[in-house]
Amino acid sequence: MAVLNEEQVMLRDAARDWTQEKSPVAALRKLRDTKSATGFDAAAWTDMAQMGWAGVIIPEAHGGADFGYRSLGLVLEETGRTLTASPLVSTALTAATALMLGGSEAQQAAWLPKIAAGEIVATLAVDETAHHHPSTIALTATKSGSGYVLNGTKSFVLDGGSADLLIVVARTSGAKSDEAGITLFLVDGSAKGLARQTLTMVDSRAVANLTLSQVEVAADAVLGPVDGGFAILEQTLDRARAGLAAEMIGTATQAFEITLDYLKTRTQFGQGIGTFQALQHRAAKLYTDLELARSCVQAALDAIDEKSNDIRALASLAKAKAADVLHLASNEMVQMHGGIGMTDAHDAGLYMKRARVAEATFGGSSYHRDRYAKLGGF
Amino acid sequence: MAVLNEEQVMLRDAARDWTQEKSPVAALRKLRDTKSATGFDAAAWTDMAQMGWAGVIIPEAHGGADFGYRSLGLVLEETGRTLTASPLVSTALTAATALMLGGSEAQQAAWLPKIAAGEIVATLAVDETAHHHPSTIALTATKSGSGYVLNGTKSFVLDGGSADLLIVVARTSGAKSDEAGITLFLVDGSAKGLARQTLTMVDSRAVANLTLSQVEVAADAVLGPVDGGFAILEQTLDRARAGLAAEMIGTATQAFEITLDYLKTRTQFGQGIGTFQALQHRAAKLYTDLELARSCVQAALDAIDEKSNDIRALASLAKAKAADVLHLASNEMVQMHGGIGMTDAHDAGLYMKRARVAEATFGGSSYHRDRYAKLGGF
Amino acid sequence: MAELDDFRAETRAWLEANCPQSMRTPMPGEETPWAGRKGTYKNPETKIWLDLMAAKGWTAPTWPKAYGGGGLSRGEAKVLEQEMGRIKARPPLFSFGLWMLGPVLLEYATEEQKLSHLPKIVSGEIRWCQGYSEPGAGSDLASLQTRAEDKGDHYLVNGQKVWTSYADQADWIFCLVRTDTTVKHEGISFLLFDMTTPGVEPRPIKLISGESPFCETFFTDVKVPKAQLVGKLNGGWEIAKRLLQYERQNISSGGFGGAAGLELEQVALSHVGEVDGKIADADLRARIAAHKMDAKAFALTVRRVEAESKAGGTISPATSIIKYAAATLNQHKYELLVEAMGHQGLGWEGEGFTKRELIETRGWLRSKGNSIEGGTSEINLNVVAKRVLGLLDHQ
Amino acid sequence: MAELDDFRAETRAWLEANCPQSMRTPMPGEETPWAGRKGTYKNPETKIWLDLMAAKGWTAPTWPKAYGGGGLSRGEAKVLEQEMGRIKARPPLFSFGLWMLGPVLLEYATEEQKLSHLPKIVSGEIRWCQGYSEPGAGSDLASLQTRAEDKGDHYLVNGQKVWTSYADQADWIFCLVRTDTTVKHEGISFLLFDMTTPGVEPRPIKLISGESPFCETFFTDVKVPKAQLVGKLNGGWEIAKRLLQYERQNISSGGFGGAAGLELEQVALSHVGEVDGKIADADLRARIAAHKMDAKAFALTVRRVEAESKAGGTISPATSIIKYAAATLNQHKYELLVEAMGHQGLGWEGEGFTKRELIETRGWLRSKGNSIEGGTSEINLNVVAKRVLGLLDHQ
Repeated sequence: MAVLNEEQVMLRDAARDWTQEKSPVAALRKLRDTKSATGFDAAAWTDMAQMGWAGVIIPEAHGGADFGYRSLGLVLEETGRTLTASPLVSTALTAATALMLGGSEAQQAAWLPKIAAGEIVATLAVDETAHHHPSTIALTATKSGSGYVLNGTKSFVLDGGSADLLIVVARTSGAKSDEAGITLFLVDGSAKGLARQTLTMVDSRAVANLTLSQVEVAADAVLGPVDGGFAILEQTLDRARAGLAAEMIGTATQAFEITLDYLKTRTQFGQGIGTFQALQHRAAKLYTDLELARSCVQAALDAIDEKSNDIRALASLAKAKAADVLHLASNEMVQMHGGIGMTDAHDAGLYMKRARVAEATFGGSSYHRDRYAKLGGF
Repeated sequence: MAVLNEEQVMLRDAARDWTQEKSPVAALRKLRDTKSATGFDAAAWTDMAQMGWAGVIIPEAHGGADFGYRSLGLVLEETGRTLTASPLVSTALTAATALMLGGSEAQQAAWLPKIAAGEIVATLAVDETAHHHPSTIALTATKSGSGYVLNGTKSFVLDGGSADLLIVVARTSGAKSDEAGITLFLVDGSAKGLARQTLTMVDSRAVANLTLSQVEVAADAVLGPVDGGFAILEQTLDRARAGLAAEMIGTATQAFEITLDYLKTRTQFGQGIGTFQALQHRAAKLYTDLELARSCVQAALDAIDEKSNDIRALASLAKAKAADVLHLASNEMVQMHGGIGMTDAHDAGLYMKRARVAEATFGGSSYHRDRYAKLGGF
Repeated sequence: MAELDDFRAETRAWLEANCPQSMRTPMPGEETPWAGRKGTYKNPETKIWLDLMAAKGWTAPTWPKAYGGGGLSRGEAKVLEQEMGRIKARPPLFSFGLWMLGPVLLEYATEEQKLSHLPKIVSGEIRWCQGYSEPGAGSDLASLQTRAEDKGDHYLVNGQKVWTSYADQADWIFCLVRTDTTVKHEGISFLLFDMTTPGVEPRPIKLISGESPFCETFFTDVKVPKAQLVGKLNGGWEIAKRLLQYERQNISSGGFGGAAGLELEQVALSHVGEVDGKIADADLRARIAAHKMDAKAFALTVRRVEAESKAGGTISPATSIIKYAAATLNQHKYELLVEAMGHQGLGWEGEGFTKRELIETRGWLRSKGNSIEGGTSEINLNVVAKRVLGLLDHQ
Repeated sequence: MAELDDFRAETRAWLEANCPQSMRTPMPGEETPWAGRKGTYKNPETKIWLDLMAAKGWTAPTWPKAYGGGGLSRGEAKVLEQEMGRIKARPPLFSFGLWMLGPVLLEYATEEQKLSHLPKIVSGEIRWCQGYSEPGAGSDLASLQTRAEDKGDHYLVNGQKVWTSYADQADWIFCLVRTDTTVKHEGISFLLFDMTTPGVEPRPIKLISGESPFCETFFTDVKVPKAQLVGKLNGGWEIAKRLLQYERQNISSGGFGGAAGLELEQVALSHVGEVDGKIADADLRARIAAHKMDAKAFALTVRRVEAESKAGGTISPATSIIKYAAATLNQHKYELLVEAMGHQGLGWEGEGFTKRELIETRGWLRSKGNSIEGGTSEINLNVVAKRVLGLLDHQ
């Protein structure tokens, strides 16, 4: 397992300084209370892009740093700590990955530099229901002249309301749940026939439901092979899962540290509540789970960078373990804070709300346990 | 929910006095160390029968007390406390139930008085693998003249080595896992072609594997309808599950009480270990689980006595909850006793060993959760 | 029993004649009859039903008639409950006065105090709130600091309370105050006063669920007449503990509710999909089955504890686990519900979600308070360990 | 690195030439090379392999050559480990002397003591056991009561130890004794003595798994020469703690093993049956998947902690969780294994069960000790809470 190199330590430290100073939890609170339409702060995103975070995984030829997924994970962990809302996951992680894995030279040249520069928001539109099922695709793409016509709906698309570029997973052949017959399309956010409904979620981030009615795209909008898009989709999703898991570890770590601080300061019955052994053991178990999950996330990101053959299992492992520990950490945060943790004025509720949305995104623990078992042949 | 009446309180108190005095855990230890072939003490069983325990559920007309399953549960709970090994479950509970539910007047008259008097050991032979699957029956019964010929095997039959009467679940038609086509047969323990292999289990009770090779039985050996035995089998099993669950609650309760005593007497770091809050909370949670499970067992037994229409769900509930709490209580018993709990000289290991066998008998928690969900329509 | 039969017939007839039809339907949260001077009635029949029941004293069926109650025996009260259940009649009044204050007034108050306060609780005229917790005194309630100084004919109250339920809606408060700073438990008194007294200021606290059922309540030089002290000076802790018992009983037996309607497994079948009649996600199905079994075990335990307590004439020791088990169960239910709904269960407001989904999501957030309010689960477990299991304090 | 390359080549060649073929196969429990004067060798190549390795000092690769060790650098030792792993060579020697006593002797013993004891540890001539726990001193080790009285040229030892691993098989014991009864931690000393000394009597303790790896050991007027005191008089607690660190490392990094061979999920597929390639019991399958993921997370954490400790030159704080996590995991694995085997996994002995099944069942029982031996899980959690998380003791 790779230990951080000097550049990575610098990247992490810079991310920590910036998020703690420029993007504390209060920033998310402000986005929420001002009912931000995009769900993120454009100026902050510009800052982040200027620091190079939008291009961490993008090749240098396309304006990125070619610094790998483990490095992007370091940034995500720090943004996760302060619940920073940004297009990092949708654009710099997921859409960039899909373009890198499946894009033609022309597509990469057209889009990756813009992503690296933070000029556009891009996103992957895959799910069509409230649960993650990447092979269950009903949205159709029908051949029309040299291009295609897309019809159907997408649900809970990250930054889907503000995205300039949508990577839409469509069915070009086969039955609704077949892995074969899936094709990815690049669709412009301003395409005719595209309707977007931005949703207000508990975590105050912006996701959108999309309706595509007779949306026409040209032949060069196809990303990767026609009918054979599922492999790229799955590889993209595994990288997105591992990256999101890094963000979640950051969120869980911060939730734990805030709680630990509270245990050390709050007194009841003339004792710091952190001296009560039942709470000590719960804290120690939570710390154990956190360290175990952290290893999984690092291993998954390392595997991606090293192009290992166990990326799929490790990505499911990382996502599931990060989800489980974040679930527990956020619940314990509320409970150990007692009444104050139930108030909107305290941050505990924000951590818990973000936790559940992140848990469900790209598949929950139940989905990934099932997938891990399938990959393990049982 | 019925509160105990005066006779029931007397029965319970008598059972408690007898088991604690005449059949403490040392009695099981002795059976184990002397490698008892039957797995129970014949003199003790005679005592139990003389006190009327073999006939608690049997109608007065057949020599029993007609006192119901809740009452038999009280006795089982007490025998469970001291890990008393006896044919109570195999004979007085399960076989008696099958005869009462499915037996002809002649069959009942022939066998029930003997069971009530403690004169015979009887048992139900249902499973054919290491896991409980009552509809998966491969043992065949083929019509031959006016009678039948039985061929096949049975596994882990309670008191199967010493039973005078075996109630054998056989397939008379249909495929291996069909509920239809199952028939119950009364087979004499001395029948020609019956081979029995008594097994040495961790809980030191005697179960046996049976092999039936061309075992011939007469037409009047059929218990209940031909091909339609599954309904009787399932009703019998539900009563056996609820009764066994009562025994398990007794075992769990005693394990908990022994542990609680130890928490109150053992000192470390100059403190009774029972003053450590982490152990206190675990003890309180275990007590909570125990009380919750106890309610399920009582409700299932009451439902049987009241012939309610929710016996199936309540029996699965009782068996699963009793198994879960006994599992936890037996593990906590070992752990909270520390090193001494790991020694053969201490009783903790005996409780844990008995726990796992009882958990698996008539279906484990996993089986009963699945069944509960099916009964609930999901 | 013939006597009860007569009572049953009369009661049934009276309810049939008097209970408005809309009061026989499930009650939406916004029609909860909290009454009081500030009470509003979205459905006017709510008020009609309250007044009819209050006139018979049936909002407090077992309280003495002298104080406005129904004067019913326990048997009669049970019949009334059954008959109301038969026609699914809504409770006519929700009230901390009924559930918490009234029982301790009956036990500890002077005759004058009883006559003054109990009838207005029965009628719903006065809505009460509870001034217990303080910012520094949560689980360790007895460390409370709100001072009441003896000023001859009155007490002068200064301090701050928190988690005062609906203090902004209430007319009067029952309040724990410190009347002796040199001792802990023995320096607490139990005061009643009007929320309109100058110097009382409740400020709603917004919760993570978006609701504001609680307030911070500030007291600045609040003058409380000495006649409004209940029980002895510095004898408030005993009353406080007794009242907490009633509160816990109320929280437990009422359970934490959750929206009525579809069962968890139905939500899962519809949101996750089904295969051969089973919830498609086998892992989630197994966890839902385990939860349903826990819920059934809990319901059976409540029934058993009631039967045992009734038969024994004493409180069954298993009673002590009820609040803890109820909180754990309700939180688990909501976690499963939200998981089963997927992203559809994580909406805050607006388009894209059904009303039902939004209610369940808020209910999930609200449920996090179950293990904190009315004694945290940690305190519950301490109590079980010490009082029921006889384990000692760490020295 | 060229240097290491040479060393690798030499080592590989030597191992190829010298490691007997049977020493490259999985080791059955009964062939464990505990050595010592009472050592027996079911497979004679076990002894040949031990002697060859001991002659090179490679049973203790990094110990100085002066004391019989291999004198290897950490890098060379790593290479040796890798090369042994490559041919699946068995460890030549299992020894508490190697794992626990040796490291503290190197740190605390006199030159004379080192020269006297370390070479015999390396060669396997002397097998050591540990005299720490007592009936009244388990987790609270420092409350031990075994007395050593100063009798001029010797100490007179009286008392009782418990959980002395293989005391009946061992030649010598390292033992904590009380040399001052007026203080607690500051009254403990660290003694070495021969188990054949008159007055030493080990009695095997039978465990729930049927095995007897531990003894109760009684000391009656045992005379121990003063030269056999390690470190300062009354300074034994520091040595004891240091040794416990080595013990925990040994328990954690070795893991709790469990029988090699089929994986849990294979056992479940074969015993429970399969549907569409999945374990037929969906509930069990989900729990096995969760366990496999926990096991992978643990393995990855051990790797990470090693990498971090190496890179940082200090011990990663995550090290503290390893023993607790390993115990929990191994116990959980065995519970699932036994559940998956059904009744077939609950046999004690005799006909009707495969050898593999009986081994797994005993392994399940044995695993219950994982959370007790070498510091209970409760103590582990206390240590994490206090030392890593900085939470304070309850006053």
